Amino acid sequence: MVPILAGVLASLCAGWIGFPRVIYSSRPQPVEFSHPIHAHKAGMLCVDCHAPREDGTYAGVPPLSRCAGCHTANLGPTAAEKRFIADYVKPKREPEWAVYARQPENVWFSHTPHVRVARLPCEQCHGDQASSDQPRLYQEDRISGYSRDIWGYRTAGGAVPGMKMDDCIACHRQEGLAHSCLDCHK
Amino acid sequence: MISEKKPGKICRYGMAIDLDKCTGCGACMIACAVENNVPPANPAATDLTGITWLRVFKVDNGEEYPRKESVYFPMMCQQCGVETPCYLVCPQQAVDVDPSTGIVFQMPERCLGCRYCMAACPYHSRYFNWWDPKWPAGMEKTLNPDVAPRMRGVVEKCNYCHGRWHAARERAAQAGLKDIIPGDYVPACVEACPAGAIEFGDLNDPASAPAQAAKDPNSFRLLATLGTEPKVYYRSKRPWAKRIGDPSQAPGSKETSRG
Amino acid sequence: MRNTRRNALKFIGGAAAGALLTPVPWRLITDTALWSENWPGIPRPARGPITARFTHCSVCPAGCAVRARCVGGQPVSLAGVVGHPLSRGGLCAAGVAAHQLPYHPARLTHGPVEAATGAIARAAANCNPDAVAALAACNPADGVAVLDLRPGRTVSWTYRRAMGALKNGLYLTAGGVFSGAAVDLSKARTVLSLGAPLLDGWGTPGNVLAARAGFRLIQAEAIESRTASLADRWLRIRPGSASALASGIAAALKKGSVAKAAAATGLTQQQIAGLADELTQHGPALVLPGADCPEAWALNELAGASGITVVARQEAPVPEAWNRNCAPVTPLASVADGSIRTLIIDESAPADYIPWNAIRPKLIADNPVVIAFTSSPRGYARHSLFTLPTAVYPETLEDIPAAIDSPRAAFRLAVPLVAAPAGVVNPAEFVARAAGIDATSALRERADAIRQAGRGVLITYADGRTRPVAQIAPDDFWKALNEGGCWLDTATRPSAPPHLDWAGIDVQPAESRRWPLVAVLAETAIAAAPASPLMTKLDQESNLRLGPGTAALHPDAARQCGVSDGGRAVLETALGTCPIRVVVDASLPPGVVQVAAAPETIDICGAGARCRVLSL
Amino acid sequence: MDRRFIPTGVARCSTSRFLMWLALWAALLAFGLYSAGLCLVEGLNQTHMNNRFAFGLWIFLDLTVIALGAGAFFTGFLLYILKRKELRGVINSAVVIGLMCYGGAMAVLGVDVGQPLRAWFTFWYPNVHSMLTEVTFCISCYLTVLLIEYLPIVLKNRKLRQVPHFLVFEHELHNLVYVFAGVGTFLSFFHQGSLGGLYGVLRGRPFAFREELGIWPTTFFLFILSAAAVGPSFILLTTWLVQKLARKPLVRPAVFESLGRISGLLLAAYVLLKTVDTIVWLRRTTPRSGFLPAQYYAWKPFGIWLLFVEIALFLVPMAILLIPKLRARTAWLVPAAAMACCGVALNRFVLTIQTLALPTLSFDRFVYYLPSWQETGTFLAVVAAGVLVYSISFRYFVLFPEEREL
Repeated sequence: MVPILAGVLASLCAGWIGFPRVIYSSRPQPVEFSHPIHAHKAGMLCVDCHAPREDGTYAGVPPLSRCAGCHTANLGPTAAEKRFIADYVKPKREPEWAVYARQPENVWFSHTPHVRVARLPCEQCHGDQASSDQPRLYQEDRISGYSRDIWGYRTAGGAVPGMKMDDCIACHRQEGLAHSCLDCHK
Repeated sequence: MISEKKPGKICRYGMAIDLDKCTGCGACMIACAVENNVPPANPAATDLTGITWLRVFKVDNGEEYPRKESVYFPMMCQQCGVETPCYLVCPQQAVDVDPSTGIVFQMPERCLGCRYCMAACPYHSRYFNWWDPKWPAGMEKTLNPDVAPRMRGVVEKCNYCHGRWHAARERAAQAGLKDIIPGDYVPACVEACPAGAIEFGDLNDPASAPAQAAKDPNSFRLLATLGTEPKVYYRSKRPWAKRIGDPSQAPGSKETSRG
Repeated sequence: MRNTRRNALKFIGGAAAGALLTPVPWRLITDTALWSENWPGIPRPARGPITARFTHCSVCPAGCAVRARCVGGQPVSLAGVVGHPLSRGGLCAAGVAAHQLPYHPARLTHGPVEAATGAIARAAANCNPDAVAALAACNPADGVAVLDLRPGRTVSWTYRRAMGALKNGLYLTAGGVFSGAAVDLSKARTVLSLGAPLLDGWGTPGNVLAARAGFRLIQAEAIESRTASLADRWLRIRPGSASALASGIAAALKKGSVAKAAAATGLTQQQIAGLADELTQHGPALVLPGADCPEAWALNELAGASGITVVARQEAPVPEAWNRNCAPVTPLASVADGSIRTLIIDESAPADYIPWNAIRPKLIADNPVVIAFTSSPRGYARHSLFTLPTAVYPETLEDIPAAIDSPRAAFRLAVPLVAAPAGVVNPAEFVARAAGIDATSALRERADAIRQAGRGVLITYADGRTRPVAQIAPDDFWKALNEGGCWLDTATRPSAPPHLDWAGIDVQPAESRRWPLVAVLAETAIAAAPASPLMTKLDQESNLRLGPGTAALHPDAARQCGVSDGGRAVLETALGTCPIRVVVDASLPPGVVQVAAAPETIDICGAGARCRVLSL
Repeated sequence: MDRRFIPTGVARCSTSRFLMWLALWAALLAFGLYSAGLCLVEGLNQTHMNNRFAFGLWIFLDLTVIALGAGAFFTGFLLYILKRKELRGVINSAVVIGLMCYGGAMAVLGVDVGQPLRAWFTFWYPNVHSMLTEVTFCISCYLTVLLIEYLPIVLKNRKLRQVPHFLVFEHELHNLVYVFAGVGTFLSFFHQGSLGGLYGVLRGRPFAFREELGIWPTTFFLFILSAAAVGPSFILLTTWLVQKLARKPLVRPAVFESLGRISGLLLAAYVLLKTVDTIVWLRRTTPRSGFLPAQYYAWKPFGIWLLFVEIALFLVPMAILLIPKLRARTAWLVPAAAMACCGVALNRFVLTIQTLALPTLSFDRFVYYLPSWQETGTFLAVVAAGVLVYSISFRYFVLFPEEREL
């Protein structure tokens, strides 16, 4: 009996503790960007950088030009900024940001109805980024290639609300907006 | 479908196709492929293994010259309204019917490629990806971001350019509206037809072209007797052409000519 | 616990059982299923701001107005401009997918420049003008000529100026009966088409369809072509007897005998006489000759259509300076044989392909220099010594003159929607520099000249407005043309086209044993340039059209030739052979082989050529 | 040298001969697996199926082998539920055959779908309207049942019996055999039916579409009946074949007799109902859908003759099997059984292939289809695997308990 129990225990540990660590590959964001500094110190708003296009669609991660607008030279003493100027601003190289919320290709998502019509605050889906002093590790499922935010277990401590299909459906159901899979799938 | 709850406007999108106007130029077929990211044919593909969500056939009255007459016949998914054959047979809900638009939709990512739906479809308007989709180098730049490319081994079909429906909904949202602005949503084939032979609209709106066509004595539907309530109406003034939709003509024993 | 085999087995068994209580197996099957959503090879469409841009399609001379849906600046789909006075919102199948042409696998991006042949080779490589100039000047006896397949463009004027500047430079066009003439379908009540593909890409498709309701169409043709099947009346004549029919009608109009024509065409004398009557009684009439009977154009004069449905082609104003010292327009046919040493063929703007056997005799016999400007290896690149790759639509900036079915002059631009690849050559620049003239701002000069003339209106697509040109500042005019606009001349009093003498018609030779079949070219509208790879939807994945390299035969004819459906065969005419794939089509008459038009096939079988099909 | 494994009291051929026999089929299996591999790696473009012939040889194979494999459940049903003791002599053999047929069918289905990695979606997101969902659930369940039924046969092996645990386990299983037989019967009835329903529900294919009894088209019940009728015939046939190959009697003649009679009786019932169904289909269902029965047989080679051949292939064996005099004579019995099997095969062929071949649109054309070598290879793999497993089972396990006494 003992060896059997030992086996069960072993795979339980491996499956519940080890596996979640193994299944994801993690990589840091290219730049040690601090939202609080920009939000509080520089007193900027989300839309100052994450401005939607005039048609309300999301314009994507702000391009280097947006940063270079202020960061022509070091604004602060931090080493992170020195590196940012040296590695990206000077050589005019776009930082290869990893997008936590990038949805699968077959999902049709537009910010317009969510922001313009439903008037959802950014935090509701993206979480309170303004307080994250250090960008989270970007975690990607090794097999399916999807970001952990949109596919997989809740991220550490559930600080970030999930962006999985279930989360979308839950809200759409609540709002009585759900017709069929075709609402969001393309 | 996720819920029976149907907020907002309920539409039943349909088409009215005037066979007397169609010149068989094929612009609709190309526009369809461009819009929906359908790849060019694999070198080994034939008209039986290719992917043409919309296909134009040449149909004649079986007579000899000088009595011979022909029409060009655009065929796409007929968007069956009730007893939708493909929807009923799909084992894992890869086919969905949107109750708010009546559009029958294939979800490639859910499809396991059993092709039961193809066996069920009386119109042969469902297509299987026999090969991996391939575009010539660089041509993938011209893909439409509103439509997801499919992978090998799944079924696909016309969905009234559902990407355009999404886009129209987004434009409505820009104007702060919940419902699509009428006339703002038009499939690619309708837009492309230089002869204006294909019209698109909401069958629930009596003023729309399809709704009018439904009342027109010159219009008919393909295999209407099967009782699947297809939502594509064809129209022709030629008496023989009106019988195209009648299945009892089906042996079509005449030697079919190249379109 | 002792370390025995049994214990090990127990442990493994327990582990296996325990694993089922962990997410591992379930997560793995889910992940592999998800992996199949984006396994290697599935492209990811780029995202970006969605905008609409306007241009004009330069794939054929029609120059339809185009609205391009762009994602991040890259056009992803094309559509017509609704309500456009010329193209009426229409686009043909080839035009709808033309934004994919830059990525055509067969496209030439760096020409096979022959390094051995010294000067011109370098000229090609780095576009060095002196080389060409030197080459042209080297031997005063021999000439240098430019063959312009699409005359009337600003580029054409550049060529004329360049050739005028060069010593014995020649500016050549295809010539032919249509040159200098235009038709007004809106005025026609009866249209007699002798095999012309009127409803299959002829003229400006949108315009033809818009006018279609206004006229009765009679199609005299051997096969049930697309136009024949859509015509109000289809007269099935013997293959290759269109000229005979034309002469018969001419005779009938002159109250002569039609017996000979009736015999040749297989129609009754009454039918031919009836056609003549229809032309005169249900006028205004219009006669459109097919490729195999151009002289039938003269019937229009006999039928009194001149000045009504058939008018002189109008051209947009050009700067005064250009008219001074510019080479005259010389039809290719009128050039003496063996007189051209250096021939520059501009195939960058596709138009009707002139068979090589019509060009070759004009060149000097021994090693002539032929320079082809093209993006396709299929056309003159096969015959040229040097092939210089050019930009393709929608990379080019060029103007498109009014099409044959526009009685009014027009000026519109095909503007670049995507950047041309490095290494392509601009033909106009090349020739201009060779001749030592400056044509870099020719288009702008032309636009200003039009603006100065002050005639006509400007139609802007973004706002759908129509304004008299006189009210617009030159800069705004130029800007509007570039952002999607079109200049349209005010309706001028139509003048009669150049008179065409009635040529006596030689009826096709009777059937010969050697050449049992008559070749009929199909799909001529998109023959000139390679179309988008997506055209497989029309010919390979459906049988709506005849695919490139295919030829259709009646089952009996196929049986006689010993070929079967889908089989490989060789098409042979007096001029040569080319490989074909056979399609068996019961709707064709037995005496005909319907050949997909392409440079290769046009080279060996002109219209109505006798031929045979040999199985492999 | 493998004597230790061969059951006591039975004679088997020499090891070398046995290995040669295995090698033969193993080679075929290898070729088949290669073909199947091609279809999985390169995709289904390796087959000659197309958008019109969405299904081909494989679906025909699935429907046929599953119909023939019905012998397994039905014999079990007769033996354990209806207590027909004489069938104890073939039950083991029947189980193995059933296992092969169903295993093969499942394997081929795995190759037949375009995205095998997603096959399990059917269990997770089932569409309750779909007959295919029913089929998938039932077949996979019944396959498990068959495996469990197969286990005791394996454990009875001379060598394995020496492990006490196995002996106990085998005994426990044996007590439960009635339960399994019951469950198996239920499942089998159900999926034989849903396999019939698979085509009977195709409203868009009037050639296959049938009126509904309750929520199921008539083909649902016809398939159950035909499978039950032909199953015993197939057992009979295979047993006779094995006897020929083994060159010795394996069961009492009474078993053949009884199998034949059962088959005959059920065939009679089937023919009766099939006739009624065919008439309703031609006189009512078809006209309702706007088609003319004549159209179904307007296309060569699928002429009306096919219908008559099908009828004959059921009528003739029925007659033979119902006449005791003829039934008693192997020369009549075995061919009759064979005919019945061909009959059910043809019936499945007509419903799958002819249904897809017939055009539904007036401008449609008739499409021909011949399987590619990859398809055929995969098909042969199933046969080869079946023969291999059966041969091994026959050599080392007791498939015919009465063999010793004979």
